Amino acid sequence: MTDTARQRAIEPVVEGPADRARPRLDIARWRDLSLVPVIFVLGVIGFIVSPAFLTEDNLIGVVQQSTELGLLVLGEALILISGRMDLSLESTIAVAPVVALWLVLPAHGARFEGLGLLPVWTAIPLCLAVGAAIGAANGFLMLKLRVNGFIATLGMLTMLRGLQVGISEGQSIVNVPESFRYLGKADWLGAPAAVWLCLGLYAIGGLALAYLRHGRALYAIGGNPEAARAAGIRVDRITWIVLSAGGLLAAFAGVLYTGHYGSVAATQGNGWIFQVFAAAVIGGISLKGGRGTLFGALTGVLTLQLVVNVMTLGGVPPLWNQFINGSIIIVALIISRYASGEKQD
Amino acid sequence: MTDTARQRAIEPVVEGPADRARPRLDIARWRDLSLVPVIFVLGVIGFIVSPAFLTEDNLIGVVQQSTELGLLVLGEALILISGRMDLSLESTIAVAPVVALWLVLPAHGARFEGLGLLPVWTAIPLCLAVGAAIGAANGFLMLKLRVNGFIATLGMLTMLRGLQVGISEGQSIVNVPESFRYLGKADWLGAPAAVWLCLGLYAIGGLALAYLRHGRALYAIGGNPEAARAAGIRVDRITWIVLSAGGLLAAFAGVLYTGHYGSVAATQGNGWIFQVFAAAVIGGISLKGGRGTLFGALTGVLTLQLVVNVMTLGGVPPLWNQFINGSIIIVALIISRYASGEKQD
Amino acid sequence: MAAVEQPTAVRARRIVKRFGPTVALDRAQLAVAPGEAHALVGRNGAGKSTLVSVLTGMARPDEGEVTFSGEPAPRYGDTAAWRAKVACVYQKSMVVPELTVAENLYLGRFPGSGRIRWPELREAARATLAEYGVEVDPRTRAKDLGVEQRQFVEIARALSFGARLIILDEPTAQLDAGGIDRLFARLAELRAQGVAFLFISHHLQEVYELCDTVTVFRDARHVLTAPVAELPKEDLVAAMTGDTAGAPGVDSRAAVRAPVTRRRAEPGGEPVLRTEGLCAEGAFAPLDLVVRPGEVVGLAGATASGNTAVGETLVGLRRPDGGRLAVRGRPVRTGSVPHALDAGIGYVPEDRHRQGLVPGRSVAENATLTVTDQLGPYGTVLPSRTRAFAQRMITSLDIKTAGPSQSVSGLSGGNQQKVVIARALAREPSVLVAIRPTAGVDVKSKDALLGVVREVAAAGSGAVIVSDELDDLRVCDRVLAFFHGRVVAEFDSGWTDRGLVAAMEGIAERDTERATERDMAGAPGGARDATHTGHQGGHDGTGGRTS
Amino acid sequence: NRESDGAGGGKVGIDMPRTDTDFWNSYQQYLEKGIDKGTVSALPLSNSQNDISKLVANVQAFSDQGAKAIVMAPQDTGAVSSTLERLEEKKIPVISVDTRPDAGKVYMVVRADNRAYGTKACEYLGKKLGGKGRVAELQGDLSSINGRDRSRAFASCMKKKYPGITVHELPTDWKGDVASAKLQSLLAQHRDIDGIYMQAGGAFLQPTLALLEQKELLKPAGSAGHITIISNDGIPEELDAIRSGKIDATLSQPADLYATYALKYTRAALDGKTFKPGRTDHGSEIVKIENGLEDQLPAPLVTKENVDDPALWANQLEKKK
Ligand SMILES: Nc1ncnc2c1ncn2[C@@H]1O[C@H](COP(=O)(O)OP(=O)(O)OP(=O)(O)O)[C@@H](O)[C@H]1O
Ligand SMILES: Nc1ncnc2c1ncn2[C@@H]1O[C@H](COP(=O)(O)OP(=O)(O)OP(=O)(O)O)[C@@H](O)[C@H]1O
Ligand SMILES: [Mg+2]
Ligand SMILES: [Mg+2]
Repeated sequence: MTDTARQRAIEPVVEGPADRARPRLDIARWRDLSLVPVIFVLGVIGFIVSPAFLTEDNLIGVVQQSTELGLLVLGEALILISGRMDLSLESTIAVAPVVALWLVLPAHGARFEGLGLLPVWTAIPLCLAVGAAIGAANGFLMLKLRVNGFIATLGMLTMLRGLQVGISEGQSIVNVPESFRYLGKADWLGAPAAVWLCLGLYAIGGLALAYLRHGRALYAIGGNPEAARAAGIRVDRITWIVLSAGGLLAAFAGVLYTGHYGSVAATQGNGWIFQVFAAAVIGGISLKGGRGTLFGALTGVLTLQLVVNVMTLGGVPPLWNQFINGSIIIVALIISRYASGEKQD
Repeated sequence: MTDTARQRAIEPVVEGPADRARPRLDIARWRDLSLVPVIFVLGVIGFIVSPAFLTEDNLIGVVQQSTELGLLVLGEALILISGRMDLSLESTIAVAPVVALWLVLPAHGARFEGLGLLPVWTAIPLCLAVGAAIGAANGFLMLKLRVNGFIATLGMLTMLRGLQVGISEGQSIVNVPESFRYLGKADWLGAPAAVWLCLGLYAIGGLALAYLRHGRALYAIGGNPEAARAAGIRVDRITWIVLSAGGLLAAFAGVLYTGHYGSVAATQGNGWIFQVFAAAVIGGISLKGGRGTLFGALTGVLTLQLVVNVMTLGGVPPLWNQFINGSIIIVALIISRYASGEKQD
Repeated sequence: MAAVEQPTAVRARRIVKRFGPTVALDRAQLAVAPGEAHALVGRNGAGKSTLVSVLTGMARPDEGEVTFSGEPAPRYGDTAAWRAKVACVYQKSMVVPELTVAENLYLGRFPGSGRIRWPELREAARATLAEYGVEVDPRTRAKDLGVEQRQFVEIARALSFGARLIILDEPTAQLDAGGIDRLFARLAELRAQGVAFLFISHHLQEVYELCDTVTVFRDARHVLTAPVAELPKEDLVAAMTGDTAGAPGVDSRAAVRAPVTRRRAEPGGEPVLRTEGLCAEGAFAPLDLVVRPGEVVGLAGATASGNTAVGETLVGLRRPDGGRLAVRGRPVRTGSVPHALDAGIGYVPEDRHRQGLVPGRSVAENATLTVTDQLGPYGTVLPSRTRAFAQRMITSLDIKTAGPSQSVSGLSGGNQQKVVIARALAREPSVLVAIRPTAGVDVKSKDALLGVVREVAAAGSGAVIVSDELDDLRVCDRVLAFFHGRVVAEFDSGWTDRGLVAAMEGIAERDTERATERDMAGAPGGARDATHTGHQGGHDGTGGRTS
Repeated sequence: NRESDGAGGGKVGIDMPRTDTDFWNSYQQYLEKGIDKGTVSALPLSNSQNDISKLVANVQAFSDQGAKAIVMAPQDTGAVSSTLERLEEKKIPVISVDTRPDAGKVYMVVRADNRAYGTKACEYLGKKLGGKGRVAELQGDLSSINGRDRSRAFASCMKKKYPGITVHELPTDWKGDVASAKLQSLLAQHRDIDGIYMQAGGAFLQPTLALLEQKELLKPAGSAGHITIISNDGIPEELDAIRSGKIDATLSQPADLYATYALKYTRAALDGKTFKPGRTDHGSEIVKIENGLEDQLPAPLVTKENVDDPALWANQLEKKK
């Protein structure tokens, strides 16, 4: 039977199967590393423009300045991976500390007058709780009322910023208790505590996404929520938790920010959300969900911060600062796109 | 495998329920009207807080204030419908007039010194050309280099704003030629020319989207680019045209803005892009592409502007202004979600 | 190659197409004569769909050339020009979900110039679809359509624009029997007008029925082209699989078939699945269903008969309006997938793209999505175990993939389906609920997959197959036929195609009439009676067995 | 580049708070002039784009490059405190321009008193309107200290001295289009506005004039129905508007003095000089503040009478061109 079949074949099969399916295991890994060449190029430029670039002081400075943005990006990355977005993180970083301090600071005696309802040591837990509650409120809007997440969190952003202005009367809060400032300004083992904390949280997050079932579930939820649901993943519940975690991380970023800069700035986080998205997306996280790693997001943060650092060291004229900043971002994007060899969309 | 298809189908099928999807005929229409109740509620509130609300002066004022934002939203809506996004519109509205004026204004004699290369009457065409060129550049980044559109246009936003600051040295340009200002300040038939122009462009856009094959193609491209390509639609070319049209509309908004406010402000359009997205999305345009109408987008713009108007008339205390603004947006979103009866995502 | 070229509608020569390291087409060739109905067959991942993309201008081949009627093909990227030469129904859904049916039908080629006249267009769309027996309002959005209706929209689009060459990539995979019949009738008309077809299907019977010539691809290469009439089915299968003298293929089929005739559900065993009065308003009437260990129960029904809804309710995707559900005697909370899963209900969804796969994630991750709790201690998921687990699945289901870490998006359609089945089997379910489990799966794999279902049953679990494919239902011990949400008949394993099809289409044959009437009368016990009597062997005559 | 080695004592780091306003651009031009003259030798200027975290990053980069003194204009006065502490540890003196940091040691604050702006504007309007009428106040951003100081001083002065005047506070985030929209709404409600206080002429002047023109409310000063307008900043366009009678007055925020004295005090700091509270030689007064000293530069009220005074920074600017 087969013989006749062979005969009828117009052309005989000449060669055995070629290298038909050599595993290209690591394309996903490559994508995560696509900013590494960019960082390298920035490093070389930094080294050329100023000898100060490679000093320990400068590099630690860059990393420390990245911590608060980094934590926001961490939260946003988790949210984006699970297919949602939260713009309000930019306000949470400010309003959570303000609310916490408002509850704990004494009602009289300083420029900013709180309610003095709770002991001072509760400030940090309160702040984190406020952050988580904001995330949960976003979750309520998106998951229960099923309204559009972009607008809901944009409304939240405005509302929370307004709440902060209302409570603080637009002032920075300077009389921050020492306990609240500690984490943002302490040094541990020769580097700022904030750096260790931020790296630690990234590591925990990265490990959870790679090795925990609930972490891995985020990719499924972001990639195809219906398939995730059909596979028995509690999509809504996990999304809700992720949104709360995002708020919590933003609140924690607020604690570090407050310690780092010595006060709750009135404009704390103002306009950061673009940076947050930029860092996440340039680091390989998809706005459509289900794709990206925290390592990539971290390289995104460092890239953005290095650009600022190198430009400052290079003495770019202030008037053209922004222009060059934008150009570098576009060039970095193109480099990373060709380094990863993948089309983006 | 012994059965035959013939056997399987013995007789013509008595087709199942034909009404499987009949009842929801006009849901798309409803969705476009979902902000109408919101506008109505805002109107009632406006009427209650101040008798001035319903005066012709006030209402025309609201519409006029909406024109520049409205044109940006028109451009962004087209781009979003075809499944892309362009953040740089917020800079285009300022940089296009600046570049145009830089090319036409005399090199000496005024505070802002141009190059005086071209006659003054070319200012408006030049401005529009610059806008279209910026859109085309975005198209090049997204369609040829295939980099991520969000970051590419975010980089563009920063770069163009920087270009504007660089050229204008951060100043507002006050010595704008009268021809350039005319459209933004003239009155035609008792209403500002800008209002007629804006409504006209919306009408043209709306009709094109509804009745022209290239207009319809935007929905196909945004809804499923692969299917559009398979159907013989020139996806890349049309996307490119839409991006350029978006830039052009933003530049035209810049012309109107300049006339309306009397100068090219240094901060023209600063921070508008959020408003643009908010108006588009609250008006029913999907960030994921392929969905929404220009009528919806227009109601979105009016809603946002009415909120500001009503709050001003109501004399909201300045400290709580932003808070209330945010809350109203969230409430409006919830109302429109229930008015349309559709879950959003 | 022949020295003298016959005129061809389309000819592809020495096409090479690579996806990264995967060679999807290796110097493949194909020629379709004008007016010919040409079949293209091959196992999953043989490169059929890739060739279709090349022939329709959707993919640029790395090497090789395509000609239409002897002229070179249009420039790559100018899809509009390609559309003038060839129309196509792709394997992947190519509708725009947000647009209306009418618009999807005329996508990219609105008639006339100037403005679009919607009312006329809708009327034309309604008429066109009516030819295929699809009665939907043309203003419905495509995403609100059922799978089959959506498929017909795509078919109608390809067929209705006067192309002289039409490519159909597994058009029947989503259609029920009636639909296939209507499609074939239409194709016959077009053939009479001299239109050429390239037809891809895993239902070899359809190939014999429809086509003149068949081309077989295997492992990215062209293997054989022959007149259908001269090629017995065994040879065709052998050419596809590369086996000598058809031995393993036949063996595996025998292995699958054997239990069908041999096995009997042992009566008296504690049922693995039992429903009492399970009902969903507007979808299906109260249903009492009992599945015993070792038993495979088929829920047969055409489009919108409610059988799919039953399946989705069993797995917790739909919340029923009433009734109870128990697995191995333990009640299961309805309407919750995690509870159903924990209780031991495995699920193969109907639409793998919508509910089955997470695109962009690896095969391993997709295959282990339901068992992440078993891949490591303390809620961890160890990559080594994941890989090992996935590798086992790949081997046992014969999934053609570059490895566990390949992205599922890069698999061929049939292999994607296998990944979805792997996902359901991963938990070793007590009951496997599979909706059209073999959609788009090649002959050999189909037998293998159904064999797997039988094995699951043989190991003491139960299985429910929701399908209208007789091949799927053939492995069942018992088949319930649904019509308009009700069980209208129950068949024991010895059913004939004719009887089952008749029941599915609501045409009560003599023997099924009684059951139907009883059910329609709304006696709550009707379905239960049928079930009870059914599993005892159908001796009392309620089973729709025709003789 | 710009650095000149005329004077010894090491380099100075200078941060621009932003470059997208006339005011700060003029400031930068004066700074560069001063540096060219060799008052100090500076590292390349940086720009913190109105973002405190960028400011901190820039300052850190300066100190990494060995800056011996730092000139900054922190737009958030709270959040620089820990940076100031760090700089104090490193013994780097800081000259703060335009704003007074809430905490943290500064060598000298060089600024005009923003409260004085608010009060002067209130007094001018109060006098012009005769203590009654209706005034619109185009506020800045409530979370900027300068805006807040102006608003508060204006409000408390109005309340105390001119209770007969109704004030409508319109927060605008320093945005001209927002100001125009809100003013337009207010005009629809109350066409009888008698006065306007613009907290930033740079942002609000043109939009306001364009709106009033459109509404035919722009009557020359002195004629009936004229709306009394006082602005703030002292940019050239404001002076033009005063000359042509479109607006009545402005408070000239001395960009030139900011730059000149910022550099002078930097020089002094590098040379190890110290200052004491008291009147200065340039018509201002140094006052003691919690964390250092503040030189409160004069902010002259510019009206039709003194609009051509060559001492005004905007007039010098025009000469330069
Ligand atoms: N986009 C892609 N990226 C990577 N690999 C791909 C891609 N598309 C197809 N392949 C690979 O090319 C090979 C051929 O796939 P193709 O879809 O043509 O198979 P097929 O014959 O149509 O199979 P089926 O019958 O299952 O539809 C498969 O090995 C598949 O994994
Ligand atoms: N979400 C829903 N809302 C309202 N009615 C529905 C819904 N889903 C299904 N139905 C109705 O329930 C009936 C059975 O639907 P079901 O999905 O079970 O059909 P089916 O046999 O699976 O059809 P198909 O093969 O097209 O998927 C149909 O009449 C359908 O109109
Ligand atoms: Mg295929
Ligand atoms: Mg079905």
